[in-house]
Amino acid sequence: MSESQEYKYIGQRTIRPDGFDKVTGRADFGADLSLPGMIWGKILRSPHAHARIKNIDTSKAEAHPDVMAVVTHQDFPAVSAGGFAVGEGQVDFKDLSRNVLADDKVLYHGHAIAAIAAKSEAAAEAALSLIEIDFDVLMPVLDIAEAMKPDSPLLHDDLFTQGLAEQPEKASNIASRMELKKGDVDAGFAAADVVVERDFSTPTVHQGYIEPHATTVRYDEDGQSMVWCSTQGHFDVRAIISTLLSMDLSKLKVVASEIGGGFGAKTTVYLEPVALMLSKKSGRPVKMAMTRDEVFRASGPGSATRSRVKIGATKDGTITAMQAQLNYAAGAFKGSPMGPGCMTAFTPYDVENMYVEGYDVVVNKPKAAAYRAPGAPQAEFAAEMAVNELADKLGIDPIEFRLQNAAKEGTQTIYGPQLKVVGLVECLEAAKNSPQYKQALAENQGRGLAAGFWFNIGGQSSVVINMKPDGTGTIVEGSPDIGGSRASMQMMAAETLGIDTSRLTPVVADTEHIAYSATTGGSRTTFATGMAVIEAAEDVVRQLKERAAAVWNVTVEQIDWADGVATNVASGDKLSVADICETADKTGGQVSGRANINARGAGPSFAVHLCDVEVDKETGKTGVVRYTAIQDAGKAIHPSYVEGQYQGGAVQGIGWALNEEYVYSEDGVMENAGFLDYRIPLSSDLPMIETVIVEVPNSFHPFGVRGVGETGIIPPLAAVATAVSDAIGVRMGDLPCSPPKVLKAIQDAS
Amino acid sequence: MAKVIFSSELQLLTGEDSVSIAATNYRDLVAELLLRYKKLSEGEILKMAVAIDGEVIPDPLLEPVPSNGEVHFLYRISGG
Amino acid sequence: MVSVVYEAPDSVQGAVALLAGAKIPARPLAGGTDLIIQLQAQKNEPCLVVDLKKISELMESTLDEEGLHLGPGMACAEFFSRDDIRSVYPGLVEAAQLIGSTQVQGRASVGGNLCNASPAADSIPALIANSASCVIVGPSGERRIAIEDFVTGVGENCLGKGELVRVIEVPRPADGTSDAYLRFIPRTEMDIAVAGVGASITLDDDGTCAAARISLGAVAPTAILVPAAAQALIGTKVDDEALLVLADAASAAAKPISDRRGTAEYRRHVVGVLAKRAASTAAERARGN
Amino acid sequence: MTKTHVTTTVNGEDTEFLCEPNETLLSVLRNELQLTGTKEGCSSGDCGACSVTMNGRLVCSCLVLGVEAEGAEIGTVEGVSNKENLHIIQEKFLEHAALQCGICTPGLIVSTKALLEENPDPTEEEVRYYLAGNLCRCTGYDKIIRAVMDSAEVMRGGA
Repeated sequence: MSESQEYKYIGQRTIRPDGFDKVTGRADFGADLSLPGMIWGKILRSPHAHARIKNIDTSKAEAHPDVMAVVTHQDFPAVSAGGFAVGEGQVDFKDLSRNVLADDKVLYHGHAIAAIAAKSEAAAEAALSLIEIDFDVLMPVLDIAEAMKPDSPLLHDDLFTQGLAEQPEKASNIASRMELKKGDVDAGFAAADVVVERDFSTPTVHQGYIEPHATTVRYDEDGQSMVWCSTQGHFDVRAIISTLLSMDLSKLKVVASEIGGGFGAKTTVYLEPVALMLSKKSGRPVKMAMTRDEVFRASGPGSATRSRVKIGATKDGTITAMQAQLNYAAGAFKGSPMGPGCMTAFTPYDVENMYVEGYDVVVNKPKAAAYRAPGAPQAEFAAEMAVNELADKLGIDPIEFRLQNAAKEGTQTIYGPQLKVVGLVECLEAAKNSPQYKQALAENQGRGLAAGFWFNIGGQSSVVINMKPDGTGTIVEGSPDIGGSRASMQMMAAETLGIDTSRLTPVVADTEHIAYSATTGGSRTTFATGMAVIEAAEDVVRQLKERAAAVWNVTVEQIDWADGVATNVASGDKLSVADICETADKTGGQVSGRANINARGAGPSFAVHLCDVEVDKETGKTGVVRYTAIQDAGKAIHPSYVEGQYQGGAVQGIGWALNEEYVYSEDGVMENAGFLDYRIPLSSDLPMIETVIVEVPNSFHPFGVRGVGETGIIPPLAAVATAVSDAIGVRMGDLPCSPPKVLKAIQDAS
Repeated sequence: MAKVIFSSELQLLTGEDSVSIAATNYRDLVAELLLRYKKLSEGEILKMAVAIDGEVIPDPLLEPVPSNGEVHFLYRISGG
Repeated sequence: MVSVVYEAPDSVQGAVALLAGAKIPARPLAGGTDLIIQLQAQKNEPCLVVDLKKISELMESTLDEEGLHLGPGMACAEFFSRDDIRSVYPGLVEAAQLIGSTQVQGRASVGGNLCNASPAADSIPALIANSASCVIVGPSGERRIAIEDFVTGVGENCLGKGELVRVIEVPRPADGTSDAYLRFIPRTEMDIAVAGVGASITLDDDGTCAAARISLGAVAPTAILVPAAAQALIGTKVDDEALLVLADAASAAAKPISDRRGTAEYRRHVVGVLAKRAASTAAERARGN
Repeated sequence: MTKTHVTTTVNGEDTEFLCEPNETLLSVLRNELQLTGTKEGCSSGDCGACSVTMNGRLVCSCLVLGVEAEGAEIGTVEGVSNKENLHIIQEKFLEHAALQCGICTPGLIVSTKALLEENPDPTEEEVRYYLAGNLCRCTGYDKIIRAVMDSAEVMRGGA
């Protein structure tokens, strides 16, 4: 789409303000801070996927001269079960406390049991073997279907299924059930001429950020403890730690380092409370960093799913009913993204009759964390695969089929409200007009298309803009910048103030220097923190006008403000921002603008992706040969970073579709816990990722912004799997479409 | 009267899928719901997100409810 | 990581003396791309690490009338930038070029790849196809062994205490000969071979296959030479029909295991496909020679 | 265990350090020399975040022992720009928005510099394969490849 002419800064491709530090190696990430007197912490992890801990003997470790502190779950205060909303939705503090360090049971291979702080990293690592643990090894449950069986071994004796009409009497691995409905699916299927029904599955996957979790902390008995960490939300880290360690909020300062990727998984904590407890016990600052192996075994991952989808349509291409059962693996503790999965599965469609049922199931794998549009890729994969199959059966082009049934303004969603203005139809039209869709396929190639929907969220953001005497300003925000959001903040402030972006410096402040701001997640930052930036900049403008009026001894009504210049309407005299700031000391002191908001009106973002693959039919290996990602941004503040979100989401989705998966042994040990065998896409695996930014403005945001970060990971799963299916003539329902699986499908069909 | 539409989770506690409530703001509306449905707890309601006339409102305590408005309680979304 | 005693001798004799005299486990260090990861995984026993990179004769390769004298420590990146070597052994050079990323190639060596003795090592099938052997030097002098006999098991080789590989000798191929190496990985780079095939094919003047050596990697505890696969080609024009027989012979000879990188069934199938393709490429090259 | 004294050159400066013989060059750079621009992503040579040059050749510093740096010339991201200006590659990474979180960026900058010194006029495919050992999870590589191709063109004097 054309980049708008009406704005001076918004829509430009400026250089990001934190860029210099990041290309020179100066930017400090989670593991980059060292403190005087600092020692190192390491975690002892479970060698079993499921076991009862009968006894932990730490005496030998404690006696070792290099060891400064040892902690186990027993060092932490008891925490009652209860909720708190962060990235994953609801976090249960009791579960989180038991995930950070196991209580009486270990629930996955790699589950943290104890931690040691020692004089060096090597000494801490070596001393772990001095801790003696007596286990009672139990049978692990890894598969969702197995875990749901009534006679399955139980992970938690006290877990009773929520969401049933009657309170169950027996504990279960099913943590909760959810049901959403609209219309009458039975009647809908009765009215259908063609019905498709199929099972699907997706594997456990990891978010795969390149920076392992890392933190440096300093506990201060009298004053304020400091936690430096790589996180998407340091205010929520503060809240979690204060609960888990039973500390006053005021006794904790959390500093967000630069963050080397998170994709949802850095919305919770793993090391931070443990490090702080080690620091408390040792009296020394403590650094902890996970190894890559630990990242795979004990952080993240994204939920595995098993699902069944049924869709019916009339011959003319009207979908009459959509039905799904979606089962999500939560990992060791309840709380998979089953809810948003159920809500998003069919939302791209304006269909009268829908029914979705979801199950949240615990298994002996690491507790699932949010992963980019949590829950939606798995659900919409199943739904989109079925929609494509139905389009095929009806002999209707998949874009036309979607256009005929597309969600639009006023569509009643299955989860509650009607949709406001959305851009799905525009994305579908763009797909139809894309060069890729018009290009013919070569031999052994196939094409797939899929749509995706994600809500996006608003929430609390706080911003202060401090003007300096030279007319430059500092934008103080509380949202960790995970992908270039400082650039967007700078541009929105520049646009509002009418001064050049180079005159504004965005700073992500710690928890002491700005008021609460919600976690960077849910594609909220450019939308919600952006709204706060605009409001704070408007506050600055209001004050600058007052100061100009004071200089000229006129009323504010006699000041005209445009492009960063105050004009005295009567005299025609002008004062720039710099002029006014320079004399601010004489008109009442320096100028600061402020906004503390709880943003609402987040605009959903729809996407449509097109994928062409080529399959080596002798080996089953798939290569992506062409890819186009189309998505509604509302308004692209910085188009390069919007495109980057589309491309990055697309490629994570391609990895999910083709090769990424946790491989487990029968006894529940992950066998591919490294980047060598957990195969994320490489530069050599991919073509350029073409993008189309559709702009259907979100009327609730001053510049029309919708979030863009998450939707892009949703369509690739079905787009890729449909393309593979098209190339080989067999429908692929189980991800990943790895070479052995594709080859088997080809062989079974012939 | 505002029309309140319950999620399937809340329907298990309310026994019906919707109800009309006379309230001018969210706080009063919740108070009325708690009076009407004994199984419903305040925690149960507060953990849900709310959409008033289609707009999802993160923390709606003081939010006005239009006289013929539509109020949905839904699963709270965050993100990744 | 285990604690380390580090030595960097400047002569082969010095290295042998250090390795032979070690009171603790001793490992020669070339590129370190396998060794350092292995040391990280070990916890308790200290290890003597003898860095060979200061020994210039181990770091150089020469090509003469007899063939290639490959210094076992030469970095792959240096090896595959040698166009003279590539023109004679394109398959062997391709195999070296497939070992790891650019970064790994800057350190990893063919000798290290050989001594690490992974079943999936890329250079080993290519060396075997080229009838390579290596000269082992140790406290009691030198001995020569064919590459197919050098590796004795998964991660195990025939080096005794104090021994190291001094040079890998690859005979100059007969006229009308060329080679190829292919491996299968799920991505395009950065993976360990699920299966690999080295092929060397000699064609006579009318394009009939006079000699062939086919070697398979990652489908048995060690890389294996498959005479039956070579036999499928000898006397043929390396046509489609012969290649199918070859593929079956390769699959039949494979004794793979199932692991995180692939199932036995899949490996057996894919090694046949690769054998067909590698032989076809080698033959194509031989026709051009 | 006694530490070993190592004399080396880092980014053209004579440098000395003490390290344990089992310490990696990555750890030495980050923990002994405080050159934290070199990042740790995997410590197994699989992600490229710790890429540095050693005697002109690109290596993963996690797969090099610190003691091996004796007498060597090490190049890290901190040495890519001169005191005055960013290197063209760094400018192009910024111009093309070739980074999102930025953790893989130092490794990619070092690798790109090594690539373009070896091959000033690479094809897109050559770039993609040369950089295959530098994982990026944010960008999908598109903008990185464009930044590298553009850098190459400018460095050749083309634009």
